[in-house]
Amino acid sequence: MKQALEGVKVADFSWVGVGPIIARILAHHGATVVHIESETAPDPLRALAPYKDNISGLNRCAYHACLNDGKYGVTLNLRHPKAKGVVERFVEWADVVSESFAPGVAARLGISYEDVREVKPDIIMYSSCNLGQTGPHARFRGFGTNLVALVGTTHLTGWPDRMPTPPYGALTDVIAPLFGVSALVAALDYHRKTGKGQYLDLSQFESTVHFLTPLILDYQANGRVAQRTGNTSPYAAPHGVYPCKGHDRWCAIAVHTPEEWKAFCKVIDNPDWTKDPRFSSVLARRRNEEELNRLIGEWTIGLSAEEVMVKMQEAGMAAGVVETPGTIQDNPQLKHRHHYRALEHPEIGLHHYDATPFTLSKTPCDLKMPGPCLGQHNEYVYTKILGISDEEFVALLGEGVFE
Amino acid sequence: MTSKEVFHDVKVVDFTWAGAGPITTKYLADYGATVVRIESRSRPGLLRTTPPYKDGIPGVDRAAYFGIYNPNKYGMTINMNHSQGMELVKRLIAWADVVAESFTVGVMEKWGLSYEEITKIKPDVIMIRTNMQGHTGPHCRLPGTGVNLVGISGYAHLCGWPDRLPSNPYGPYTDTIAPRFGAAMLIAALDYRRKTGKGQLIDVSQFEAGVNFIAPVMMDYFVNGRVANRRGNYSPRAAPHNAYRCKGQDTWCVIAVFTEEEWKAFCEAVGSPDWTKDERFSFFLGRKAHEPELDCFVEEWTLNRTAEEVMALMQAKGVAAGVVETSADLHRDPQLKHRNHFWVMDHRELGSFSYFGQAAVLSGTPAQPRMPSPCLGEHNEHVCREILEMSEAEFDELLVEGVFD
Amino acid sequence: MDEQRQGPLSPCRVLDLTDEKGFLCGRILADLGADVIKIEPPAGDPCRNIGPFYHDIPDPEKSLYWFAYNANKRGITLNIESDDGRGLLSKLVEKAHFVIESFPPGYMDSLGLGYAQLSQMNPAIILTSITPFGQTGPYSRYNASDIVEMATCGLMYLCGDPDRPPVRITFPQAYLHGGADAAVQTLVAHYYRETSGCGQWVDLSIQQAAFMTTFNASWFWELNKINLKRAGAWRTGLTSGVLQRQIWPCKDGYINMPVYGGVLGARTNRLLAEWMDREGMSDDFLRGIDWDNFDMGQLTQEAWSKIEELMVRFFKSHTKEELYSEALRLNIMVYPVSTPKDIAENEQLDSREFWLQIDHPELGETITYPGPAVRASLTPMLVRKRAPHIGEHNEEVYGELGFSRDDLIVLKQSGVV
Amino acid sequence: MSQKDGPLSSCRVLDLTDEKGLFCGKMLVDLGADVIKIEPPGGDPCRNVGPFYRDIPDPEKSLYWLSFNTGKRGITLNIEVSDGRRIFRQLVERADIVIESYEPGYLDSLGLGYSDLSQINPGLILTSISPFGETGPYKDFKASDIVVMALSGYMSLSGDPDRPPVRTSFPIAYCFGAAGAAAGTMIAYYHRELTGEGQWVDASAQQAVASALLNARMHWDLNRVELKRAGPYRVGLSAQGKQLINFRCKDGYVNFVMFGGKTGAKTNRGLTQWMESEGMGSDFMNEIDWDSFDMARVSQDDFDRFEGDIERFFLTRTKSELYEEGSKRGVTIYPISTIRDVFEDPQLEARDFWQRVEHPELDATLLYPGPFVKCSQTQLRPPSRAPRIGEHNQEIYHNELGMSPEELVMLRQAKAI
Repeated sequence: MKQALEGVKVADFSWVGVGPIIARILAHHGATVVHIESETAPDPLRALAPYKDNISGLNRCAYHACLNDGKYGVTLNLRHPKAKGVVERFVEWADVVSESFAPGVAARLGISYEDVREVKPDIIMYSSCNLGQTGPHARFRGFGTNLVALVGTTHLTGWPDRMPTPPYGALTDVIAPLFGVSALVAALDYHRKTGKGQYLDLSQFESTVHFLTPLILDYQANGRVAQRTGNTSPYAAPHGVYPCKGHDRWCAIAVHTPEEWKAFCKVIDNPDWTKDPRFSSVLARRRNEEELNRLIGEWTIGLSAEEVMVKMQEAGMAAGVVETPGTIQDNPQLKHRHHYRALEHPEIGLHHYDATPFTLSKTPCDLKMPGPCLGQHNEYVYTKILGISDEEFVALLGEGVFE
Repeated sequence: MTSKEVFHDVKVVDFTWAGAGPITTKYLADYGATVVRIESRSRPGLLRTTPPYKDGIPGVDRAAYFGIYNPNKYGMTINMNHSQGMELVKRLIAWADVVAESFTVGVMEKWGLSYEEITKIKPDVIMIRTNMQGHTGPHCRLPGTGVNLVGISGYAHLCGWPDRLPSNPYGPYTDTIAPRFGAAMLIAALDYRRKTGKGQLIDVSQFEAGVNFIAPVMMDYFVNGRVANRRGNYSPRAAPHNAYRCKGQDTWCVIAVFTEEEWKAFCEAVGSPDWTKDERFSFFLGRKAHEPELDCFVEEWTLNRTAEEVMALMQAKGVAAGVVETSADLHRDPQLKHRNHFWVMDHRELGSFSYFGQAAVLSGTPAQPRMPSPCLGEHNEHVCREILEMSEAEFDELLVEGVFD
Repeated sequence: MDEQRQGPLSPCRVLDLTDEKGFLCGRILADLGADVIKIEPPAGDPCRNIGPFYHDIPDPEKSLYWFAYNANKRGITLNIESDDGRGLLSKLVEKAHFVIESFPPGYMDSLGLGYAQLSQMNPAIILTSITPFGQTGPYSRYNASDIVEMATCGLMYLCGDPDRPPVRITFPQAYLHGGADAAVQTLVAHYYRETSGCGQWVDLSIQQAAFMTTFNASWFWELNKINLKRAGAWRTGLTSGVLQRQIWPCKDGYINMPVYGGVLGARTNRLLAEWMDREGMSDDFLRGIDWDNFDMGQLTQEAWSKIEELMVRFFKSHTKEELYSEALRLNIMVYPVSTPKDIAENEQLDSREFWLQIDHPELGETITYPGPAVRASLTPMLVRKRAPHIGEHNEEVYGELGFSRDDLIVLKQSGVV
Repeated sequence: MSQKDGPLSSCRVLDLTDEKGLFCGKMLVDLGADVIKIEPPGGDPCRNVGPFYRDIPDPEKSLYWLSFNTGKRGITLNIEVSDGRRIFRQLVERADIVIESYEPGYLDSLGLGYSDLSQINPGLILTSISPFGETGPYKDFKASDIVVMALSGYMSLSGDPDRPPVRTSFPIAYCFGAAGAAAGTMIAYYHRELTGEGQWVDASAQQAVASALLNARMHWDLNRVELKRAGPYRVGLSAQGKQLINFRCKDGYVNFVMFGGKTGAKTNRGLTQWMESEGMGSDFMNEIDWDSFDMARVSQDDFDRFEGDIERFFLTRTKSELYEEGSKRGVTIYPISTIRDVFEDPQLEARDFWQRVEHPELDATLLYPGPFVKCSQTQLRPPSRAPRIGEHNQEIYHNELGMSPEELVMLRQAKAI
């Protein structure tokens, strides 16, 4: 099967979230990616649940596996004096070098852009971290779970009468890579046409804040500091999630225009309360939203979330089951889209990986390799790809260069 | 009891002649005003001496042109050069709420009946003066008829074919524009006077009124420097858009296709022949670029059908189309019949004669035909005796004096 | 004094739902001082697509047609097809004096906004409906346009050259006749309401309004069974069958001079003949005509041709400007065929300060508009301000009804305003 | 010499998207492409999406529109009429990429689907952005932000357990889908530049948001453990209890996530010492050997107790104090920023992140987010003003496609542009 990025070679020194996800998307589209780790300082992600059968272990962590599938996994102890030679071989081989340590660490480990450019002047390198390579807070440590708060999304999630509740996990770790891939592929294209490489400084803060631009403008133009408003929307009423049959089952419904309101009333068999003047106009519905939601809940509670969704959609309304981590893999649409691909992991066994959110008609993504165990492809990569002779490989191995 | 007429309490002394003036006062007369027309027996107005005449025989009381604008009005003849004639006129002005005139500028002044003078007789009078080019300005005294004004106000230039001489739209076209503005202002002034007791002078320029109906053309010139020209039946907004010859002698039907849906409906209406599938006509700019050829195809289809059939077939599909109605057609037009557009009343000389009513039907107080148009001086006695409550002796004396000749 | 400056209708409010078929009605009421609120669909009135355009840029905020016939109006957006939209409209109707519309017959009823419903909201309301053929009758459901109105009202058959199709006036006129006539009819109903307190429904047919442009033509048929036809630059209407030229080519354009007999034309014909004589362009025949008893009705074609030939040669030796200024001096009925350029430069209009400069800040300049068609000494028609932008006065008008800015945002997003 | 306007200098994009895809066009603009935003005549409906400049719901004042259309050129075109489709095909001939977000199948119904467009321009890339993808059981589902958040499973994990799941109050699902589409488009573009072969990119917002579940899904996939929303607590780290991560502080809230083992040791120890040095030490925390601290073995009571100590300490300091001082001590405490905090963030300030954009028609200057990646060689294009409705009609239809002003007026009146 043809792949768009066939022939692109990536030396991926990055760890945790954004760096590996960017490289992973390239790998799914044909790039040859080598994920370089170190046993002495393993990827923190390898120490996060869930583990196979809840038994922790560096190679039993699905989190790491699912962000590094499609890559060859090798280990290299960058602090080892002999590591520099191996790094140079990687750079000579690679079109792209990536890292996502805290700013300054790469320089200490000898894989800064200056180091790498000396070996290959037209190399493309990207560094991704929370706050960017420069600036007063560049060295502030933190994961995606922290950045979500800094970027303003946490403040905007939850109920107005309560503390902000965080959107789940490292949301910014999933947004930033989409910016990273776009810029990186553009740089690859530019390099192919001009022969010029470059350095990409991806601040996850500066990319994900783009999603909230309208609120930034709102603050400047109208002095308004946007607040969390639960599930209400200024554009629609009724708008929210409603309790359905079964434990903690919900269905989201959004009614935007007066015509949709009429259709909505028809679906719920036009109960008397729908004629109440308190719900007779868009503005009235917005003002009496709590009562409206309660009354709607009385109808939805009698039906399964799927039934509510189907009834609404058939009448032309936006509605959808609130899927959960436990039900998402059975979602009919995601199944049809072949979004979850099962691969056999040496230690974890058969488990599922997310495909990319876009499908290319002629060069689609292809998930072939599960996440690598630590150093799983050392021999193959160092001897077959980098062309190190067997003897030298064994010697370096003995000296602990590959720990 | 007929429903109350709107202007039952409004009294008008009407000196106007030709078209624009009488059309203006017709609005008041048709809705119940008491309008007294002042004419001259020695010099009957232009419309009384213009064909068509009853049975083709000329006569001041046999002219349709005068008739159609003056139903529901009383007719008097007064010799304005006779001192007692002038006295009678002043008594009428004292009685009147409105004085209307449309002579060449200076005629009323000559008679001492300028607005300043008549306010001495009736302080709260409303005077409406309809003139060719307004009441002031260097050219206001130039005599002329509506037909002249059609040229100077741009309508001759904008009517006809680009490759031929300008051609006047029929008749004194601008005479149908000024009266609307004049009547609107007059009625508003009447309403204002009823509330405040204040009359005023209204100066209607037919030239300026006419220019208001081509305002965008003038602004196009001012803003874009473009001098718009006559372009036959061309429209930048539709194609096909023309008058198409139909079966029969000099019969035509216009068809106007604007939107894509209407084009599809038009193609169905003409039976979707091959030419409607021609790629050149498949989009609007294509239809415009090949409009002459398109018109030929359309006319090939209309030539085999009467104008009425073409209109019916098109309208059935929602496409704008209409018979180019001749005078004969107008008098048998089913829609005009339904709207009882024509008021048939018996006239002493014209016999059973069709006047035309108002263009709107008011649900509560519709315009009503009350009287046929007056013969010359027909109501001299009625006005003097009934309206001005003159004694019979006084009236006879005026008669003898020749005040009414 | 300023109360008069506001115009005789100043306290009244008009809700203007019309499209191009009725713009001029609202414009006249606005010129008379009424507070006319143009109600457009949320995305703006489709008639903003009608040219010509400012600098030929076809932008909905640059239509000169829109500028011309919606000046003096305030503008709001409202979707009357939605329940909420109708709710807002009924609030507006309660405080309004007039509602004018030009939807197909039955459309307002279908929305529950027909005269019956409106008069319940406001018994004194006057509803003016402007439609191609009126609310009822065989043609009432017909789809019409300017050319269809010009055809069915009888004018087209009388215009153009005999050897070509009937022709309409190039710049559409029918809807202007309809709108202007509707303004008068509306004022008649207004006058009645101010005494009786009762509103009513005014049902205006554009075909009937435009009928007036045929003048006495159709009576040739009624009285003499003659079907008058178009005759181009020549004059019809006379029984003698002699085709008299009305439009005369001159050096730089055309002159419009129908020759009248009798008293009306005597002085002009005489002075014109003398003027031609002074320039050596007359002949014994012309000098011999007794203009006082000159009767167009009895004229033979041969005699007319001789006169015509002389006049054609004479007019061709002068420009429009020369002919008209001399006509003014002699005070005779010789008029130019003006092009828009001539009208723009016309001395009479300039001296009466007919052209007005209306400010268009959004275009960064003022635009010249024709002034009002009527002047009045006490409560004049005034052209006060430019036509509204889309939704320009939403906040003002809906603010009066108690809607806040936030409400307006919600209403905007749900497609109500 | 570095390029100032992004790596994609000679790439032309036709942007037909609505709110589901605007962001994709914006990213391509930032990367240097010439993106032409094609709106229906009258402007894009999503110009009605708030917030608005000065809260005035005017289509030219939508801050939403201004945010996600920076740097695009704007034209109006109606692809539902034949003339519109002809012009669109002409534009496609000169384009590299077309992005759209209509209902799946809509373009095919107009004869403008991928199979049609690729005949006109084989190298063309068509990117279709939709809530659920172009195929599959949900492809015709009506969607909105909350529905995509629900059907992606992501929403189930946020909010308090005693209340319904809750989405982020500002819609981000569509930006998510559009950003994914941009990445896919770039990969397809790379392939096209190499091989000349265009293709169809089918991007799904649901899949983009679903990938944010990350390890929550894996808990079920591996061990059939279903994580639940837990308000300001965090689940999924220690299999036992819930761990507070949002704490109140003096002027709002801060985010402090405690990790076990080596990862968290430095931070946890730093905090314990900091609290102790401020006389607000926690007995419990002082005794813990942070290096071997295993979250899994901490009882919920212990968690609650020391979390109370931590919050008491945080309440004595502001967000920025905890953030700045914490960082000096290696203690990772992030402020839960409001939009104002983000706007005034010193890090963004120092990196000149906010860039001025003039808005002459609003007579305002607003600061916009700068490049989403800093590139040493091909700096991304700085933001510039979003287009007004039809602002570049002349530039493209007249100057580029050679249409005359008359044709443009005709097309406007035919509702094609």
